[in-house]
Amino acid sequence: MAKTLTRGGASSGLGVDAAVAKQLLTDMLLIRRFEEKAAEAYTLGKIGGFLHLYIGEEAVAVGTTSVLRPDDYAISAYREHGHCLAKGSDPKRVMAELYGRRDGLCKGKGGSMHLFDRSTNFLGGHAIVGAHLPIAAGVGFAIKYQGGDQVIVCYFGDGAVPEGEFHESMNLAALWKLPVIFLCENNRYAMGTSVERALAQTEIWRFGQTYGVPSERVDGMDVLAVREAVARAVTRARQHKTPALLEADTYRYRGHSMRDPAGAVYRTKEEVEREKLRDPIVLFRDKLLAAGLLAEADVRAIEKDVNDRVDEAVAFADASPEPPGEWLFTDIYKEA
Amino acid sequence: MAKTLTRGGASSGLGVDAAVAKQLLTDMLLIRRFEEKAAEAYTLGKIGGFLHLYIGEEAVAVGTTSVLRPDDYAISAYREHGHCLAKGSDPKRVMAELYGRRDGLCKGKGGSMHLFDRSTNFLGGHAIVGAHLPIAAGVGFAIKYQGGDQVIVCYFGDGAVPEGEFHESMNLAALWKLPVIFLCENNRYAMGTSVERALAQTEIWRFGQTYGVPSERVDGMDVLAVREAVARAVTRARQHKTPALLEADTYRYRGHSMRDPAGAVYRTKEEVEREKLRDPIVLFRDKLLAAGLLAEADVRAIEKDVNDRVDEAVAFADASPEPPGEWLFTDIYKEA
Amino acid sequence: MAVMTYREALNLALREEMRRDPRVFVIGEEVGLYEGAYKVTQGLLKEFGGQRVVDTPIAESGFTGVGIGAAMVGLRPVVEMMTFNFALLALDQIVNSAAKMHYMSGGQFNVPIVIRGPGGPAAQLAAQHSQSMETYFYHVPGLKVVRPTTPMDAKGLLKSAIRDDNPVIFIESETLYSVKGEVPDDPEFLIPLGKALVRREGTDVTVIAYMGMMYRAMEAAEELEKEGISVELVDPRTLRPMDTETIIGSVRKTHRAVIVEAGAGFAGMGSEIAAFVTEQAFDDLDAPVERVTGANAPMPYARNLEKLKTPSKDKILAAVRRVCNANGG
Amino acid sequence: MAVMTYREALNLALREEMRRDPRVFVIGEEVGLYEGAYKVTQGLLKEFGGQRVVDTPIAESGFTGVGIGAAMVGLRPVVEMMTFNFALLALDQIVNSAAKMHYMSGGQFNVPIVIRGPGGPAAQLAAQHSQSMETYFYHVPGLKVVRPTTPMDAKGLLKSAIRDDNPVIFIESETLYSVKGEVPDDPEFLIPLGKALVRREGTDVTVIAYMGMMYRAMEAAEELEKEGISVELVDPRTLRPMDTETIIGSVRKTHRAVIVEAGAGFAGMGSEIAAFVTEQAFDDLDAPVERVTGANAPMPYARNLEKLKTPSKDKILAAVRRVCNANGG
Ligand SMILES: Cc1ncc(C[n+]2csc(CCOP(=O)(O)OP(=O)(O)O)c2C)c(N)n1
Ligand SMILES: Cc1ncc(C[n+]2csc(CCOP(=O)(O)OP(=O)(O)O)c2C)c(N)n1
Ligand SMILES: [Mg+2]
Ligand SMILES: [Mg+2]
Repeated sequence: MAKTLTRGGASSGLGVDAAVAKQLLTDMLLIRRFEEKAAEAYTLGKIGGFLHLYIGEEAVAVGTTSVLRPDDYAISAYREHGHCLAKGSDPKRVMAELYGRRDGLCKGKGGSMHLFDRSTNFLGGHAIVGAHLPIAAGVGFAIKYQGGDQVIVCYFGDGAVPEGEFHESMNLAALWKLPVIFLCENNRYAMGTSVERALAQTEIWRFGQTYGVPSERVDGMDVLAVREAVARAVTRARQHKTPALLEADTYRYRGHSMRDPAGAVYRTKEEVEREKLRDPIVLFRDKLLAAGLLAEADVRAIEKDVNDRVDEAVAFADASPEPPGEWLFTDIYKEA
Repeated sequence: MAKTLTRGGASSGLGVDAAVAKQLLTDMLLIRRFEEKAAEAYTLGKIGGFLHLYIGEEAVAVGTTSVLRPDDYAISAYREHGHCLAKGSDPKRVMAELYGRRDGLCKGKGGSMHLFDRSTNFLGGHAIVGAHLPIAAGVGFAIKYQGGDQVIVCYFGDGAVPEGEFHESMNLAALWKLPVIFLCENNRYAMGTSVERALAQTEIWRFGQTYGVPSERVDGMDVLAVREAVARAVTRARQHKTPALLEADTYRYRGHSMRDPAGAVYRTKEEVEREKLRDPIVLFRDKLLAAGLLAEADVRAIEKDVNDRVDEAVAFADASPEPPGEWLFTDIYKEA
Repeated sequence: MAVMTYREALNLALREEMRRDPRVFVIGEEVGLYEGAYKVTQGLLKEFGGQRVVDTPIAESGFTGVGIGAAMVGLRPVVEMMTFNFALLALDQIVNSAAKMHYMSGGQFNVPIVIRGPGGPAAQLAAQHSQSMETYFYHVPGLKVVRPTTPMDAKGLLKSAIRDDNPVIFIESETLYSVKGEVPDDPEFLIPLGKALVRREGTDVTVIAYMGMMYRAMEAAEELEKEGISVELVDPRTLRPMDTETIIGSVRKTHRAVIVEAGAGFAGMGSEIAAFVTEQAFDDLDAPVERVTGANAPMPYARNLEKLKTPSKDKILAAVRRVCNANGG
Repeated sequence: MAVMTYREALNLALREEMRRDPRVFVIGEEVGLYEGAYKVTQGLLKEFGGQRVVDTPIAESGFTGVGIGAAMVGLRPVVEMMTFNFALLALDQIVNSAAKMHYMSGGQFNVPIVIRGPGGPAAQLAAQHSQSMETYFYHVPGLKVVRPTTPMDAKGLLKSAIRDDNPVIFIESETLYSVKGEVPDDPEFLIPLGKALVRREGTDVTVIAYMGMMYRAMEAAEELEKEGISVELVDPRTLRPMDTETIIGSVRKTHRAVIVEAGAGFAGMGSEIAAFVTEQAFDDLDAPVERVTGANAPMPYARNLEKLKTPSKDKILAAVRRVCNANGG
C-alpha cells in the first residue's frame, strides 16, 4: 500500500480511475482479511493480550491514506492495524508483531496495541485513550519548525473526545496553526458507552468550530467520501498549516476487543445487521462493478491476491522465533 | 457578609434598594481594604509564599455571592480572598490564615492559596489551575444525589480554559445536568499570557455553547450586572439543575502576585490606567450617589466601618500565635 | 464461610456497603450497563439504579474530581479505574486534591473516597497496560494504599476502605479476579487497614510478598519446606500505613528476610521494607535483606519476555537459599 | 571559570545548546515574553525568536505531548514545567509515552526530550506547591532523572541532558536559583549523566545528599570536623541511572552511611540507597544505614511548621553521631 493515488481524472463519475479504485478495494480487503486471520490466531492462543479489530471501518484508513504522501505521518490509538497496514507496513511484519515474535515490526515488544513503523512514518500504536493527540500536535509543530509541507493524520475514537487532551490538542493546533488532521472515527461506542451517554454534544465535528478549525462530518463507510474530505483537509494543511477536525461516521462490526466478542450488551443485533448493509467493502465493490471499473474476474483476482498475502503473513509470523531473552533489556535507553 | 440579598424591588432604577446597595458596596470595599493591608503585611514579611490579589475584580465575587444562599457552595482557585470573604468568612480568621497563625481559618496550614471555610460552605482555595473544576462538578453531583436545591459557583481564571479539566468538567456537568455555575473571571491574563496568546477562541463563553450549556458574557466591573446574570443562572440551576458558563469581563490592577508587582512586561501602563476608569467600586459608589441611594456621609461611614474591621483583622492575626509544632502531624488522616 | 472468587468477593463488598449506607455510590467507566470491564460491578446497576452506579465518559481526571467533590460534601464514592494505568491521568487530583484536602483545610474537609481497580502485571498487555502502579501512591501522606491478595482480604479490606474517612487507593489484579477462596458470611466482617497478616508460620526466613507474588512465594515455601527450610510468609495487605511491627516481629524471629515485589524495584516497596527492616532489626539480621523484584524494564508484549520480566519462583527460591546460606551472627 | 548563579548557569547552558544545535527549542508556560517564572529563560526569546522559545497556554499534558511528538520526528525540545508540581498533570505523557516509546517501538523511535523546572520544597508555598517531585520519576525505566546541586552541575548536566537521546527529567530548585558558584567557560564542558561526585573527602562516615540537603550536610560536616568526625559527602547528581559504584566505594571506605533527603522518605531515594548499600556492602557496614528524611506529612504553610517539615542540620548531626557511635565490626 502507501502509494499516493492521484485524484480524479476518471470518466467513471466516481472521481477515480480504475487503477486507483482497484487499489482502494484491495487495500480495504487486505485489512479485512488480515484481521479475520488475526482473530483466528487469537482464538488459537497465538496472539495474546488485547486484540481490537477494525473490521467495518476500513474505508477510513484506506480513503485517508490514499491522499497522503509517504513522507506524511500517521498516528493512532490501539485499534490501529488498519491504519498501519494502509500506511504501507508489511503485513508479514505486522502479523509477526501481533504474534510477539522477533521479526515483528517492534521486535515483538509492542504487540497489537503498539505498532510502529519508522519506514512508513507510522508513529504508533498508543493505548492510553487521548494521549496521542498532543503527540500529533507535536509532530505538526515539528513539521512547521523544520519548514516541511507534510501533514500528520491523527486517528482517534469518539471515546477520546471527553478526555481533556482532546481539548488541549485542538486548542494548541488551532492557536499555533499546525498541519494536523484530527480524524475522529466515530463508531458510536467507546467500549459499551454510546456517544449519547458520553458527550453532551454528540456531533463531534462541532467541537472543532469553537476553535475556528475547519470541521466536517463524512460518511466513513464510503471510501471515496473519506478520500475527498481528507484531500480537502490535506490541501489546506499543506498550503496554510490549517488543522482540521473530521468526523467519520463509521461502525465496528465486532465487539470492542476479542474479549467482548459479541458487543451485545450495549447494542442490538438489529443495529449491527443494519450497519452491515453499509459495509464499506461490499458497497464499494458493487459500485465499481456497476460503474464498469471492475469486472467480477478482477474481484476474484483481488481476493486471491489478498488471501495469499495474508496467508503468507501468517506463515511468516508462525515461522518467526520468539525474541531472544536478552531483548528484555534492550531499547530501554537509546545509547549514544 | 454572606447575607442573601433579595433582588429588585427598588425604585432607584438600579434594581436594588438602598440596603442591598449599601451591602454590595461595603462588601466590595472590605475586600479591597483587606487586600491592601495584606499587601502591606507581605511587604513586611508577615505573609509568606505567594500572595495573589483580587484588587479590581471585587464586583464578581460580591455580585455573585449576593444572590446565593448560605447553603450554596462556592469554590475557587488561589486568588480567592475575595470569594472567601464574600461568602461570609470572618476577616480576622482569613488574615490570620494569611499570616500562618493558629487562629487562621485552616490553622495556618493552608495559607493564602488554600482558604477553606466549612461554616460558610467555601470549599477552597485550590492552587493547581483547573483542578477544582471537576471538584465543583462533584459537588453539583452530590447536591443532585442528595435531592437538594443548592448550587455551586465555581470561580476560575481565563488561564484554566486551555486545561483539559475545563473541557471534562463542562462535558460532565452538561451531560449529567449538574447545578454548577462555572464563572470564568476573564481578567485577560494568565500570569503574563494574554488570552489571545492562550486560546484559539478568546470569547470564552462560546465554549459553553458547544456543550449546550447556557452561556453568557457579563461586565465583571458592574456588580449589578454580575448579580443579574448570576441570578438567572442560579434560578435555572435550582429549578432544572442546568449548569451555566458565565464569562465575567474583569481586570486585575496588580501584578499576578506580589512577586510580579508591576505586571508591566506583558501589558502597558496605559492599559492599566484605562482599566482603572472602570473600577467597580468607584463606579458603583458614584452610581449610588447619583441615584440618591447613598449620601457622602454614608460612604464615609462605610469606609470607616470597613477600615476598622480590617484593622481589627490585622491586629487579630498579629496577636495569634504560631501553630504548635505538633500540628505538623495532625490532620493528615481523619481519625474515625 | 462461602467459597467465592476474588471478583465475587469485591462485588459482595460493594453490594453490602451500598445497602448499608445510601451515601455510597460507584462511578467509573463501564461500571453500569457493561457491568465492569472485569465484571466487578456485575448486577449493581440493576440493584441500585443509575444514580448510584454511574457510567462515565473517558475522563479520568474529571470523574475522579467528581468523586472528590462529592466526598467533600458528604457522599462516599467508590471510583473505579478501569485499570490503574489510567489513574496517571487523575494523579494530580488524587495527590494534590484528595490526599491534601484534610491537611490544607486544617481538618475541615475530609475526602472519604475509594479509588479501586486492577493494577499490576497482567497478561501480555504490554508497556502501557501492565505496570505496578502502587509506587505512584504509597509515598503520599494522606493516602492509604491497599493491595488485597485473597478473596477474603478483598472483601474485608474493601469494606473497611469504604468506611474509612480518608482517600484509599485500592489496587486489585486482573490475574487474581478468578482466584477462589473462603469468605466469611458476616456482613460486618471487616479487616482493618494497616494490619499485616502472617499467612504461613516458619522459623528460618521471613518472606514478605503480596498479590500474585504471594502466591508464587507460597509455592516456593512448599518447595523449600522439603529442603528443610521453614519459611514464614508475611503479607502487608495495606502498604500505607505499613504494619512495620508485624514484619519486624517476624524478622526478629527468623533473622532473615526476603521481599518479593512485581514492580521494577528501584525505590519500590521492597526498598522501603528492606530499609526499615535493616534499621530496626540490624542486630537481629543474619544476612542482608534480599529483594526479588521485577526486571527493571518496561513490560514487553512477547510472552517469553514478559515471563522474564516478573519474578519467578526460581528467583525466590534462589534468594531464600542465599540468605539461608549466609553465615550470620 | 566564571562565577555565576545557578539560574545563570542554566540559562547559559540553554543558550549554548540552542546556538550549537538548531533542533533544540524551549517550550512552556511563560518562557518567552515573561522570560520564565523564575527567569531561567531570560533573554532567550530575544536571541532565538518565537519559533524556538515557545510560550504555551496552561495545558501541561498538551504541551508535554507536543514536546514528545516533536522529539519523535527529530527535534530536541526542552520543556519547562513552571514548577514540577504541575508535571503530575503530564505524568501519563511522561511515563506512558516518553519513557516507553523507544521500548514499545522496538528501538525505532526515541524521545530526546528534557523536562526541566524547579521542584522540591520552596518557601511557604504549602502542600500543592512544595513537594519533592523526583519520587514520581526515578522508578520509571526509560527515564533519566537529574538533580543538580551547584551552578557547575546545573550547567554541565543540563547540557548533557539536552544532548542525551532519551527523556531526561531535570529537577531544579526554587531555593537554589540564586546560589553562586564557579562554572567553567568552555562551552564543551559537560558532566556525564549517571556519575556521582565526592564533594568532600572524609574517612568516618559517608553522607549522601543532593540539592538543598547537600548544602545542609556540608554545614553539618564542618561542624562534625571540629568534633573529630570526618565526613565524606557524596552527591549522586543523577538519581537515575544511579552511580551505585561511587556510593558503595565510599561506604566501603568509611563503613558508615547516612542519607539525607528532603522528601517524605517512605519508599524514597533514601530507601533505595539504604537498600542497595546494605545489600552490596553489608559486611563493610559498622552500623545500619541511617535515613534522614522530611517529615511524613504534606507541606504546611506556616513558617514554623514548614521548618519542622524539612530535615534540619541538627537532625543530620544527630544521625551521623548515632552511626559513628554504633560499635561495629
Ligand atoms: C485513558 C484511558 N482510559 C480508559 C481506557 C480503557 N479503554 C480502552 S479502549 C476504550 C474505549 C475507547 O473508545 P473509542 O475511543 O471510541 O475507540 P474505539 O474502541 O471505538 O475504536 C477504553 C475505555 C484506556 N485505554 N485509556
Ligand atoms: C496546573 C498549573 N499550571 C501552572 C500553574 C502556575 N500558575 C499559577 S497561576 C497561573 C495563571 C493562571 O491564570 P488565570 O487562570 O487567568 O487566573 P488569574 O491569575 O488571572 O486570576 C499559572 C500559570 C499552576 N498553578 N497550575
Ligand atoms: Mg468508538
Ligand atoms: Mg486571568
